[in-house]
Amino acid sequence: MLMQLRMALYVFQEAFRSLRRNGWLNFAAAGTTAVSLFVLGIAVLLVVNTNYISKTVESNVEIMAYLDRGLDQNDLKAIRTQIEATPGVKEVRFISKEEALATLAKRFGKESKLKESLGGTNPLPDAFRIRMSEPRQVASAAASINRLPGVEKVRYGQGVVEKMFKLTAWIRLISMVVMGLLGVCSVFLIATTIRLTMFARRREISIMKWVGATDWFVRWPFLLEGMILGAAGALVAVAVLGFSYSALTGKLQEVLAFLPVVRDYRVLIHLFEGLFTAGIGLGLVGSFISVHRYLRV
Amino acid sequence: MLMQLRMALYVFQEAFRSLRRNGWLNFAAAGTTAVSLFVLGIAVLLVVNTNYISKTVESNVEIMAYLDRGLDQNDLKAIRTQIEATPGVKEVRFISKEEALATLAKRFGKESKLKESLGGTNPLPDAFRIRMSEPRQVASAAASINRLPGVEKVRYGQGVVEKMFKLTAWIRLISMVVMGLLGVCSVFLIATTIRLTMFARRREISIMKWVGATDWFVRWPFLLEGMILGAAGALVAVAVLGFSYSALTGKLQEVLAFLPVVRDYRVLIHLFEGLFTAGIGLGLVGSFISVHRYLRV
Amino acid sequence: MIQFFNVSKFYPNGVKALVGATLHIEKGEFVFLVGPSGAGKSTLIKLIFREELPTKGQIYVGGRSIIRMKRRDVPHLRRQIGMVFQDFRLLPDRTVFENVAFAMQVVGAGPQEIKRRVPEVLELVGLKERAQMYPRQLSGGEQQRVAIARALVNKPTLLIADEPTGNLDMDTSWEIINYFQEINRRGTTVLIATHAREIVDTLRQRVIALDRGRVVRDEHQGVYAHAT
Amino acid sequence: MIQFFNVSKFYPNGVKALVGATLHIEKGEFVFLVGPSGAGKSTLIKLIFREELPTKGQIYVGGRSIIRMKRRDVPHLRRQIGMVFQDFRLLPDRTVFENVAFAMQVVGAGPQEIKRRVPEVLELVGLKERAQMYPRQLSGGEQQRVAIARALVNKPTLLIADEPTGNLDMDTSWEIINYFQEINRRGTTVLIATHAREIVDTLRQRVIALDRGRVVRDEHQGVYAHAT
Ligand SMILES: Nc1ncnc2c1ncn2[C@@H]1O[C@H](COP(=O)(O)OP(=O)(O)OP(=O)(O)O)[C@@H](O)[C@H]1O
Ligand SMILES: Nc1ncnc2c1ncn2[C@@H]1O[C@H](COP(=O)(O)OP(=O)(O)OP(=O)(O)O)[C@@H](O)[C@H]1O
Ligand SMILES: [Mg+2]
Ligand SMILES: [Mg+2]
Repeated sequence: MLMQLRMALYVFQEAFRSLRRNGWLNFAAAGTTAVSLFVLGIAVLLVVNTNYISKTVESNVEIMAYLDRGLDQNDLKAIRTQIEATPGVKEVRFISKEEALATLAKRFGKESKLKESLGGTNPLPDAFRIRMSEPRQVASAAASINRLPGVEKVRYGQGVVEKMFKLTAWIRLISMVVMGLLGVCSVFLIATTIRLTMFARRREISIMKWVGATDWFVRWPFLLEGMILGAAGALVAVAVLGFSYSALTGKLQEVLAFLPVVRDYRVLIHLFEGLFTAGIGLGLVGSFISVHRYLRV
Repeated sequence: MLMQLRMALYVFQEAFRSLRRNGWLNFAAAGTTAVSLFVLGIAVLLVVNTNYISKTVESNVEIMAYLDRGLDQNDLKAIRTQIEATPGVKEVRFISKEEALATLAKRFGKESKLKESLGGTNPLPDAFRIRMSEPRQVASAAASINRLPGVEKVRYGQGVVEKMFKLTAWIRLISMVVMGLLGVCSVFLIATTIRLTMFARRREISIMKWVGATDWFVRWPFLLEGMILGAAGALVAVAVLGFSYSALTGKLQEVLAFLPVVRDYRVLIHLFEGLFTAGIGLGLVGSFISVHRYLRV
Repeated sequence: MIQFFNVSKFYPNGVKALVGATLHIEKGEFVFLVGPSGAGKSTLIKLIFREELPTKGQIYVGGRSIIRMKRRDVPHLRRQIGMVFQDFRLLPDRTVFENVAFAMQVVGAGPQEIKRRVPEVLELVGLKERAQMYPRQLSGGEQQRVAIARALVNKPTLLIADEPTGNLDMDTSWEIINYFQEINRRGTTVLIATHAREIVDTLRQRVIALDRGRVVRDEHQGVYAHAT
Repeated sequence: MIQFFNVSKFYPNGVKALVGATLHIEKGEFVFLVGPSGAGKSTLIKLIFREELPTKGQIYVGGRSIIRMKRRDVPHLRRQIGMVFQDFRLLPDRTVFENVAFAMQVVGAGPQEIKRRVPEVLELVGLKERAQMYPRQLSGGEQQRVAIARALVNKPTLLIADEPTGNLDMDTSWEIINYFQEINRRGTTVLIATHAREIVDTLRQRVIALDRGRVVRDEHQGVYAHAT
């Protein structure tokens, strides 16, 4: 018990002593960790946001179901119920032919006198406008709605929607790949730097072994040191990232209110937690592996 | 002359000797350079492409100029000439009211019998569709076209176009900022790694000075070594980047033919040249500065 | 305490540093290891210390085989041995005090014990006022004495010193050697590799002489060299 | 050759390594520098070599002031001096041959010259067969002899050796010292800091004794120490 306590005390003392005395090495390690995690954080934020934007864009896809003429209220109600029962449908809105004509007339401008020239007749059909909760099911939903009695025709921007899905899928893929690459790069950089700092201290490590220290006795302070440096780097990265992201998106939403950006603090805190953990973990694993190479004497 | 030659020979021998013998240090330095330039390259490619896409999207903006009724061919010609003379206009196309009606009818579907219900009258006006070579001038061009005699009304998606310009401006800004940050990070990482490798060899450097070597005698081989490592790292980065980018965009254009991506090889070669030069330069400057610190004995 | 049975050490580059060495050192002995530069003295010491493994032969230290020893038992072996390295091997980023204290921390000594014992040994080697300096700030002889202090601090059962007086003046050398003799009288086995002829010839202890990797002489009450 | 006028060296941590030293060493002299460990011998040598700058006083080497010397002239000073460092200072990633050759490359010697001269000096210190080994593969004495070979290779006008025989046996030490005497006879000024009483007492050359930073004795045909 006393031994354990003494050991813990020793480990902490040693780690902090070393942090104090190896200023420049520590700066390099913590700096690299900060920079790497910062880059990784940018990548993750890009992914999260492109994902979010893609999703928002996708969920704006709508299906127009044009109806046969001469349906009564009961028919409409029946059709509506059936549409609402279709999987993936979120919201159904009825658009009467009058509403449609008014919208059309507005598009031509007041001067075009569309209504007068039509002479009281309205060539447009009634319709339902359908929003999807699951945009990917738009094609199948449209097909099954089209088969309903009373539905004359269904439109959902065929072609364009498919293209859009492909595009968003690719954007997701590319941003994921970039994120993955940057992740690998971060790990490489941090591992390399820690190995270099250990390399600079390799003689120190072997002297400890020569004086009779066990592997763990040598290792523990280095591990703690690695963790602290990783944490420090991660903290800097998270702080800079958090600050600049909230400033940027704040400004962005002011100027471009329509653009969807992730401002959900739970998501961000999650991300920052992840980065922080990654920093500590990398510091720990990095020093473990690096110190290991120089313990074999 | 003999001395110079001898010196050059010495520098090359030393640099290659050191490259051979300091395997692990060299790998770290070249690896970091490769990773950093790779990340930077990704960032530059993202910027180049978002720029290119923004530009393509912007240049699709068009102005519809709706005309007064009852203009004859001469009037039309005069208006067209004036429109074409407006600064920033690239292309002008005449859209007759018949064409407009046909398009409209097609949108309602064959069954809607729009033309019949209109009873031969056509409420739509003639129009010019105008493409801009300089999309940013769309607002001013629209205003001056609107003032032309015979033009009833001008539409160009007011509001949406402004929003879009804002959006693309922001995307550009953000991607530039990200690129700038990654650039700074790359420089930091490469500089740190070179400093660490020099740190590991600091005793060697001072011993050389103690034996009577001049600063330049010590420095030259290190500089050459730094350049070679920088070049090696850059080469790896450029190769990986070039290969994966062309594979990716090739695939992308197959699947999403409508998406504009930069495939202009002159642009890419330019970028790769830049990265390569940056690698060599960073290696050179990095070793110059780092070796300098340990020369003062 | 130490047994070598027909031990050879060939380095990977072909140098035969030790060839068929057989020797026994009993507990409580005081032994000088002599021989010209490159004879294999440090190699022999490195083998005892398990810094190198022999190419051939068997080595026992304190009754345990060095060759069959598991990696995790090596620290325990080393803690029994107080070792003065020829190249000192001080920790560069620790003060004199911390360097000596480290050897105590390694065996699990408590802070009180360390605070008491370290100044004691530093006093002994005459470095009490240098306690807060770093190795690079010390003279060659001072560094050597720190290495000696570190070897003594845990009161080892076996003390090995590789050229412990190479950077010391005669007076200081004698002080150190006298102290080695004293701890030897208290039961510690002492093995000293040295070129200090005057000391070896005066003390007349057991002398093992190496030459080109071979044990060429092993005599009690020996001298540095026979007249040739 | 070397003039010290009232030179003092206080290290930043307050240690007074050298106090008011005044001494003159003429061209062609052979001088021993003696004194107990920590007396200031290495400090004095470091000042000549401009590894350290004095706190007070004036130093001339070869007629030029060390203090007023520009940074870019320091290499030229050092090239005139063949220096054997107490801690050897060999380049760890170069072989014995390359370490010695480096000192020649520094002064701009050609490859032919190097190929001829380096084996010559390695022969002299008895390390010809060790030419392709790295410092970490050498025994303590062998490393010291590489340092000596490097100091000799350029036939310097001033040879300074800091404890050059600390890791050498008597026979090898004498060989080295004899060679130092020989090059001294050919005109090279020699300054040796040493604890090797036997050698100093036998040669009876000029002896400068330091104690706690002060020059306490400076006599021609001196000995290591007077009976106290
Ligand atoms: N790691 C190594 N690799 C190759 N050869 C080595 C190695 N270590 C020592 N040697 C060689 O083994 C021989 C014996 O070396 P050792 O260090 O045992 O000599 P020593 O008796 O201690 O000499 P000294 O008195 O000079 O210290 C030397 O010739 C040396 O060159
Ligand atoms: N860089 C330094 N910083 C502080 N003090 C130092 C430094 N170098 C040497 N000293 C101190 O100066 C004093 C003289 O040191 P110096 O190396 O000149 O002694 P020396 O005569 O060469 O001794 P030795 O025979 O043991 O090598 C010593 O007490 C030492 O602790
Ligand atoms: Mg030895
Ligand atoms: Mg000294």
